[in-house]
Amino acid sequence: MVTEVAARSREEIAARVAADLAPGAVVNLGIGMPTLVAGHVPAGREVVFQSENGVVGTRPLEPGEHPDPDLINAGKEPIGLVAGGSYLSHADSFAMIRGGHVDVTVMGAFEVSAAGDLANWSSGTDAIPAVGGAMDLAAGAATVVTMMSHLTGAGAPKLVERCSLPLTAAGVVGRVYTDLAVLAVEGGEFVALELVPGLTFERLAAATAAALRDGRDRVPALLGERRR
Amino acid sequence: MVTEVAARSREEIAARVAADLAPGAVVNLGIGMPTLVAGHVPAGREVVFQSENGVVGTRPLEPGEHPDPDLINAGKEPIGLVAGGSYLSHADSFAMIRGGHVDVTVMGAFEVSAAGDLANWSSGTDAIPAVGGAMDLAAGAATVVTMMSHLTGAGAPKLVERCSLPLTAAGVVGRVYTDLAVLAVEGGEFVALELVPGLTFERLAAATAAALRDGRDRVPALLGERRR
Amino acid sequence: MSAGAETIDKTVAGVAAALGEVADGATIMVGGFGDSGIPEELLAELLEQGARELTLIANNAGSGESGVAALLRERRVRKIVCSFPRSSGSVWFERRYRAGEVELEIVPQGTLSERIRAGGAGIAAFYTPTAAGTELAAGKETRLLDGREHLLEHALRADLALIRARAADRWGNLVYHTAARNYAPTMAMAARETVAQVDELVGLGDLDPEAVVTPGVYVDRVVRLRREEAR
Amino acid sequence: MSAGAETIDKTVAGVAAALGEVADGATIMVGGFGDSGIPEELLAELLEQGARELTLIANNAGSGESGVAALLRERRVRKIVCSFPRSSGSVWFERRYRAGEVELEIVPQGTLSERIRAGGAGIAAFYTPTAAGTELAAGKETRLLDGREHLLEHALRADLALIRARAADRWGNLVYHTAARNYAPTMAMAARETVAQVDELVGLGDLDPEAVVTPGVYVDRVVRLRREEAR
Repeated sequence: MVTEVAARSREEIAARVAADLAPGAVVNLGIGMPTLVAGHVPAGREVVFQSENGVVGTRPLEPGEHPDPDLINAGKEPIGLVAGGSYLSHADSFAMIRGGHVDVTVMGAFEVSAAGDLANWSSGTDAIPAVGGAMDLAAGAATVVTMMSHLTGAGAPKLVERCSLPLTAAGVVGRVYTDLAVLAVEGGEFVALELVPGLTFERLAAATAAALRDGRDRVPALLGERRR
Repeated sequence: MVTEVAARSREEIAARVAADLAPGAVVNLGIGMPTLVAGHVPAGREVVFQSENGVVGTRPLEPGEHPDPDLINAGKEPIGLVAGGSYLSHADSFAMIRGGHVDVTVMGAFEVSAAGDLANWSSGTDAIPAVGGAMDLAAGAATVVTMMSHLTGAGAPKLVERCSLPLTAAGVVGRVYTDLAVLAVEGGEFVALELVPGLTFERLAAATAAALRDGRDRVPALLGERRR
Repeated sequence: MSAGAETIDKTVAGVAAALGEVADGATIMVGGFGDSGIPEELLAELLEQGARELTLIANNAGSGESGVAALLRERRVRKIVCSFPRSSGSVWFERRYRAGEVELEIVPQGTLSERIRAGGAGIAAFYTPTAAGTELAAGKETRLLDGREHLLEHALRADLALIRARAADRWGNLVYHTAARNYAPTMAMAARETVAQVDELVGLGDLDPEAVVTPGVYVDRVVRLRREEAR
Repeated sequence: MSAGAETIDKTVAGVAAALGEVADGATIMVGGFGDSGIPEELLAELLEQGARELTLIANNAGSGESGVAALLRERRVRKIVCSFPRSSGSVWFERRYRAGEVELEIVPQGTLSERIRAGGAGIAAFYTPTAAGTELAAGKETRLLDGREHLLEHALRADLALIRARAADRWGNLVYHTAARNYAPTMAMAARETVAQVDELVGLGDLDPEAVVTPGVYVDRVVRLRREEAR
């Protein structure tokens, strides 16, 4: 159904998110695809990446850089620290998150509802439960952004009227970046801000299992302009 | 009534308290007379003095030592820092106090009751209220010790059956050092552990407005042996 | 951060730019304990600017003729939330308080710092044993937890925090000097905007990342002011 | 501190003396996040000693064949309180959990670290917005505060905390290495006894008092263990 459109790759979605990060924003990147965002920040733009395990100012390792085995991100991958970065305890790190000092959290999602409900911690199967920092980030970050494929592997929409999977937090998602579009979540509906080349609004609507409004006349606001 | 006995001076009471501080004890000294205790710790004994404004390891200034105007104790007097000391925020300092990590707090008192109730923050007059850290220390420290004159300037006992002044905390005082005696507060009564030379038990009992038990056969246990 | 810039620079020139505009009725946290860690020049600028009906959250209520005392003298303060308003020099607080011109909320020092920490950490309220069974428990919800009476205490937040630190970089990372740290790191977390006056600016990366006390995340503006006293 | 000594020396020789005797049924906090900051040798000694029916409080539930995973394999663990038990190598946890041989209390990571902090700071319970309206709120008391639903969460304490740090002095003051800090400073506050394994011992006064992360007040025993990896 959406096969001939210029769907974005994972790296392209990451680059699209990165382009919208405001200079100076404090940003937490979730495990998996969101960590790719750090590698796509426009040259010269300073964005502060926070990792919930107690690092402010993470950066990807340089090619060939010797990793410090203790210096990892929340996904347990080796990282580096930028000049201006610092270390803090887990409790202090989550105080920062819960207290609303992280401007943007970028997370993967199984489902996002038109009300901004987020389901991304439990697949609802009998898998062993594991929540990590997802609920803290979803409840605490000033702006919650998800990045994900628009459809599941089985072709089912991930943007839904009501989540069927266990919630991570209710009414929190503000922006969604998928392989097909950039969407806002506002007033109980999805708003298409930008479609990938070759995709019509109607086809995006068909791939979205909830009300979809056309907002392509709007320029997506930068994420995380400091308002504290 | 107690005029010919060898009543202890303020410095002598402080020295008596200091002699009972266990090596390694973490001790907070209240404003006023208790700060004198730091100057009387037996030579070679390491006691960690904590000041609630964020200093672990305070020491009196050396004679002629140039004071750092920022480095003060809770009584706003200039102090020094011992090797092994460190600085922390007010919130972290009171986490230490409230969390029971200060082994001994030494405070002045207007009244102490036989139940261990402490009144030392409000004189009950129309003075402007000011509580400082007294309630936090009284509620949080593992052992609460008071040092004070046994009688008020007007000759009234400060050790009473029931406090008449507003409480700082209920049922917390464990040991009392006065100009006349060292007393434990146990099981709803005062226990005289040690009397100054020339004082009889009967005269101490007469200067104490609550039941007094004779415990002079006991050696006062050191204060603040680490049990955390 | 200056408009349109791609890099982060929280340093500003001059105390007026640092303070920014303070609205009447603002709630302001003021760092310091006694004379240690007081953001004196920021408070002088606040006085100069003229905002009124302020609520101040601070350990003390000022002494002498400057800082919080001057704000009280000039009748800029509607309410003070503090732990120890009384001192040998707290003349202006006492005068305004006795005349009923300033409201006082007295809070135990540890409860005050924990309420500020809660405000910064997104904890709406907490149970503490401090002050249970005392006059300061009046009107507060109590609860028996672990066999002991506790009081429910609510988070404190502010529109603005004014603090002093020893050194900063352009990201707003801060380190302090001895006991002047006191309330500053916690207040920096609990205010919508935090302004720090510092003795020294250093290059980005010059502060040891293991030793940064306040990450720049919590700081909005930094101004370097030469201090007259020797440190 | 050795008996009868007048000075403070929390350093001990050897991991067995550091761990001390651990009773069956003890509650133990274990520092670390993933492989960063794990007190591996202390955990190996705990396995060697043989204490059973343990409750562990940790971010993860172990992976591979050492540390927490080995304790699970040897059926020493009655319950784990953690945030993220699942990982590519969490084979022993999964096996014991699926067989009903270990109880799991799953806690959001920020709530876990805050509950530990509360335990250390004498806060019996607190209200957090995290997890409100989710499955993990089941059975928890809720309360509307500041117009938002919050959950009541209770403090966590332990009999013992096992942590790793970079360096210590004889008073037990600790500094950490990069992200290995994670849970250690908070767990050190929340346990009746805290034991730290460190890479380096330094002289008293050699640690910058502005940069000490864990004051020795929170530490009971320190053991230096040479680490094989280069740091």
